Amino acid sequence: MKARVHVTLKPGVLDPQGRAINHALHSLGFDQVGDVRQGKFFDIDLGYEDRDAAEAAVKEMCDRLLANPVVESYAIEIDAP
Amino acid sequence: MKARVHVTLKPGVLDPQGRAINHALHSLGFDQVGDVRQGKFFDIDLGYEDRDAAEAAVKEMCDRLLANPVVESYAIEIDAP
Amino acid sequence: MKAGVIVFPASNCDRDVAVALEQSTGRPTTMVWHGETQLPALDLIVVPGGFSYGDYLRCGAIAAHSPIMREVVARARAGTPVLAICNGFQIVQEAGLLPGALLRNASQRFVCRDVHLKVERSTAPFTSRYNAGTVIRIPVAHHDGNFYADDETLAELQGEGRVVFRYVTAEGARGPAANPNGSLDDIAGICDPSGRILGMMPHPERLADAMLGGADGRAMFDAAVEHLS
Amino acid sequence: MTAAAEVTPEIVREHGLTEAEYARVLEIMGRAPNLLELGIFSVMWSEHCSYKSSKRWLKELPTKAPWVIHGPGENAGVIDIGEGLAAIFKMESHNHPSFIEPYQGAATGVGGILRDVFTMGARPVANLNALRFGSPDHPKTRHLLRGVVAGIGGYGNCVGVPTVGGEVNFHDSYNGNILVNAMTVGIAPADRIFTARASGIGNAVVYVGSKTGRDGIHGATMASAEFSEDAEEKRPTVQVGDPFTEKLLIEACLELMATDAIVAIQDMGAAGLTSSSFEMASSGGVGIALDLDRVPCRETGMTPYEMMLSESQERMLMVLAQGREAEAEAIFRKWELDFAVIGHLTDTGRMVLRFHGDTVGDLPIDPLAKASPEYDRPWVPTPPPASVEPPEAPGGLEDALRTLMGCPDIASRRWIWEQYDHTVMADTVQRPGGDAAVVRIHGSATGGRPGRGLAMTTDCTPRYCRAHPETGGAQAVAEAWRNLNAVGALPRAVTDNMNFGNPERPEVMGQFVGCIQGMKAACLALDFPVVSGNVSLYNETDGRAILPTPAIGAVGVIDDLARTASVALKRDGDILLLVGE
Ligand SMILES: Nc1ncnc2c1ncn2[C@@H]1O[C@H](COP(=O)(O)OP(=O)(O)O)[C@@H](O)[C@H]1O
Repeated sequence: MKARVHVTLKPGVLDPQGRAINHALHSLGFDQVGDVRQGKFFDIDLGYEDRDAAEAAVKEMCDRLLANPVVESYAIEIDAP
Repeated sequence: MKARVHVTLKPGVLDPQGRAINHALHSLGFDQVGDVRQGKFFDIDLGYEDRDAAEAAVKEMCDRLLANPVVESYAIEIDAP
Repeated sequence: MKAGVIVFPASNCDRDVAVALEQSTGRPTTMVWHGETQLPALDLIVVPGGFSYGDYLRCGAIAAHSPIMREVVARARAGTPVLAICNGFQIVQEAGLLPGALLRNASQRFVCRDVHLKVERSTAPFTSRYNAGTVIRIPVAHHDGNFYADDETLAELQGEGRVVFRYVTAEGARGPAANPNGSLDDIAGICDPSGRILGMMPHPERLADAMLGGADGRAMFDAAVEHLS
Repeated sequence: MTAAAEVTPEIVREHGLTEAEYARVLEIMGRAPNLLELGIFSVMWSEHCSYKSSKRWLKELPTKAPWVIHGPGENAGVIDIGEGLAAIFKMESHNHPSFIEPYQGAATGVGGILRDVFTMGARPVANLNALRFGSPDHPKTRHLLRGVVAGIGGYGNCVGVPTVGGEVNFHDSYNGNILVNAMTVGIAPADRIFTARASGIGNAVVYVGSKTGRDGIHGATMASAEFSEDAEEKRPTVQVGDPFTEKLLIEACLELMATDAIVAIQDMGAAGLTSSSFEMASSGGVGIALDLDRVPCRETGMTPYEMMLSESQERMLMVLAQGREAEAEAIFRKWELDFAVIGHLTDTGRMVLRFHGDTVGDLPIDPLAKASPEYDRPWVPTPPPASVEPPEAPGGLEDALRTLMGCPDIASRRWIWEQYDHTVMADTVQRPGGDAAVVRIHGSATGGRPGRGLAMTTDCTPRYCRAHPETGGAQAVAEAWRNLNAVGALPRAVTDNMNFGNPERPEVMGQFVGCIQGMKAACLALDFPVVSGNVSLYNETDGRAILPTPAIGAVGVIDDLARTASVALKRDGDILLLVGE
C-alpha cells in the first residue's frame, strides 16, 4: 500500500517561500500568476494489508513527525498513484 | 484556475531527506514503513481562462524555474482541488 | 586588475570577498547590484556566497534569473573568468555555467567548519599558486553542498581534469570523515573545460588573512591578480 | 468613537489584567475602554513590556561609566569602544515560543534581538546565545535541542551574522520550560546612534518591512503567563521568521541611516505596533495619530485590534524628518520591502487611532507607557545551602576525569556550533570553543585603526544561583569578566537576561532579589556596568520553577589583536601555570 501526504502551512501563516516564488515568476513575465503557496509531500510505502490501519498509522505519523501542528496542516491519500 | 505542481528528485538521485524520515519513522516504532520519498509542491492561482494555455504556461514555469532538470522531475495538475 | 562582485538580495559574503580581493589587488572592488542589466568592464567576476532570496525554492534558483545573470553568462562564455563561491556556485549551476547540482547535505544539517582540500588542478587563473596535490585548509558553511552529477557528467568532469578541489583529511586522505556533506567523489570544486569558470563550496575569502587563523585562501586571489593584471 | 464592544470582567481577565489594574485603566481613561483599547493596555502592562515585578530591583544595578553612551532604557546598550566607534548589544529571551515551536521560536528570537541592535544604527557583527534544556533523557529534550539549534542557525546564517558563542546546560527543572536567550552585538559610529525618541510635530510616522498578519496576537501576554501542560493549545500564536526579509531590512535601514532622514526608529517587537508607537511617542513626549487603513496587511479583513496587537516579524516603525519620505521610500523599494506612511506626530500627548473614517481608539500615552503598574512583590531570602564535603574521586582521578568530560554540561558543544555559521563576515578571530569569542572590528568599512577587536561571552551557572543567589549572581558576572580577560580583552559592560519562575511566589522573588544583589556587587567591584537586559518571569510548569538563571552577556575591547590569548596549547614543553585562589 502507498500513502501520499501533503503538508502545507496553515492559512494565515506567513509563507515567505511562496511569496518569493510569486515574485520570481512575475519577473520572468508570468503575469497571470496569482497567489503561490509552497508545501511538501511524502510518498510512503507501507506494509499494511488493511486500508484503515494504514490510514490510522499515517495519521499518527503526521501528528508525531511529518507535520508541525503549530503551523502546518496535512492531508492524507491512501493508495494514491 | 488553479494548478498544483509536484516536484520530486528523479529516481536514482539519492534522497537523504526521505531516508532520514524513514529512519525517524522506524525509530518511532512505525515498522511497516518502507521507502519514503520527499518532494515539494506548489499551488498556483492562475488568471487564465483556457486550460491548455494554463497548462502550457505552467509547464514553462517548471522548465524555467520551479524544477531543476538536472535532479528533479515534475508533474502538473490543472484545477486540482 | 578590476574585479567585480555581484550582489543579490541576501548575498552575505559579498563584502567578505570584496575585502579579500582588495587585499590582493590593492584597489577597490566594484559591487554590481543584481537588478542591473549592464556589467562594467571587469577582468574577474565573483558570484559570492550567502542566501540569495533566502534560499527559497532551491538554493540559487531565483538569483540565477536575476537580470544581471544574463550578462554574467554572456561574459563568462566570452572568456571573462568567474569565481563562484558557495551560494555563488549554486547560482552559476542553476544558470547553466557549470554542470551538476548541489543537494542537501547528507547530514541534513548546516555545517560550518574548516575542511582540507586537495588541489587537483593547478592552473590559471585561480589555482596556479598551489602545486597540484597540495592540501589547503579553508572553511565551509552551507546546508546544501552535496555535489551531484549523473554518471556521464561525472565521467566527463573526471576525464577532462575538471575536478579542481576534493575534500581530504589534513594528511590528504579521502574518505567519509573528510567529506563534510556527502558530495559525490568528494568533489568540493569544479571548473569549465577552460578552467576560467570555477565553482566551489568552501570559502577561500574566509581564511585569506593570518589574523583569522590561516591564509591558505589568499593564494587564489593572488593567482587571479597575477594572471589577469 | 464607534460603538464599543462591551468589555466584561471575563474579557478583562482574559487580557491578563487584575481587578486593581483594570480600576486604573478606568481611572486613566475616564470611561470604559473599548476592546481595542483594552488590548493595548493589556500588552503595554504585561510583565514582558512593563517589567512591573522587576523594575524596582533592576534600578539597583549599576549602569554608568564614562564609556557608557546609552544604558538600559533604549533598545540596546551602547558603549564607546574608542576610535570613534560604539558597540551596541543586548540579550533577549524567547523561552516560551521556543518550547512551543523550537525552530521558529528560536529563529524569531534571533530576529528580534538583531532588530533591537540595528534599529540603533549598528551593523550586527556577532550573535551569541544562552540555552537551557531539560534533562538529556527527557523525551522532549532531543527534539527541543535540535529544533532550537537549527532555528538559531537557520536565522543567523541567512542574515549573515556569525554566531560565535554561547552556553548550554541541562537540568530537569527546564523539562517543561526551556530557556532560549539570544544576544546580538553590533558596531556603529559613536556619533550616529539612533533612538526611539520621536520629535517634530507633523513628522511622518512610517512603517517598513514585512506586511502585518494575524500572527502572534497576544504573544506578549502569553510570554508572561505561567505555563501549564495545556500550553500546546496556545500554539497558533507562534510566528514564522523570515530571515531573508530581515537581511533586506538591515541593509535598507543602514542605507537610510547613512543619511539624516531618520528622526526616530524603533523595531516592532513583542506587542508590535502598539509598543513601538507608544514607546516612540512617550520617549519624545509627543502624541501620535495613526491611520490604520494604511497599515500594510497580509490578509484581508484585519481589524484594528489585530493590527495593533499582531506580532508579525521583520517590521520597523520610523519617524522621518519633514519632506524626506520619497528618498526613504526609494531605498525600501529598492530592497523590495513595504513602506507606508501610516500617521504623523501630534502635540496632544495622545494616541489616536483611525480606521474607515472613525476614531477607533484614543488613549493617553504616558500613563500607559510610563505610569504602568509597578509592584514591590514580597520576597523571602533563600535559605543558606547545606555544606557539602568534597566527594572522593570515584574510581580514581582518571575515571573522574572521564566522567566529567562525558557529562552533558561539559561535553563538547561542537555539534551545536558547527550548525552556526561562525565565520561569515570574515572577521572571527576566536571561534566557539574558547573562553570568549573574538571578532575583529572591521576597520576599513567603518573607519578606525585596524587590528582592534571585540571579545564577547555569555555565562551563568544556575545551580550556584539556586544554592546561594547572591554568590551565583556575582559568580556569573565574575565568570564573564574572566572569560573576556582570558582572551586579552578589557571587559567593558554587561547585558543580562533574568530568567526566573513566578514572581508572585516569595521564594522565587527572593532568588531574583538575591541574584540582582550579587550581580550588583560584582559589577560595582569590577567597574562593569549593566547597559541593557531583559527579564523573563513565570518560567515554570505546574508550579515548579526553573533554576534561577540570570544569564550574563558581556563585551570587552581588545586594542591589539596581535596580543590575544586562546585556550589552545601551543607547543610541546610549554609550562602550565595555575593562578588565582
Ligand atoms: N549555544 C551555543 N552556541 C554557540 N557556542 C556555544 C554554545 N554553547 C556553548 N558554546 C561554546 O562552547 C564552549 C564551551 O561551552 P560551555 O561549556 O557551555 O561554556 P563555559 O565553558 O563558559 O561554561 C564555549 O566556547 C561556548 O562559546
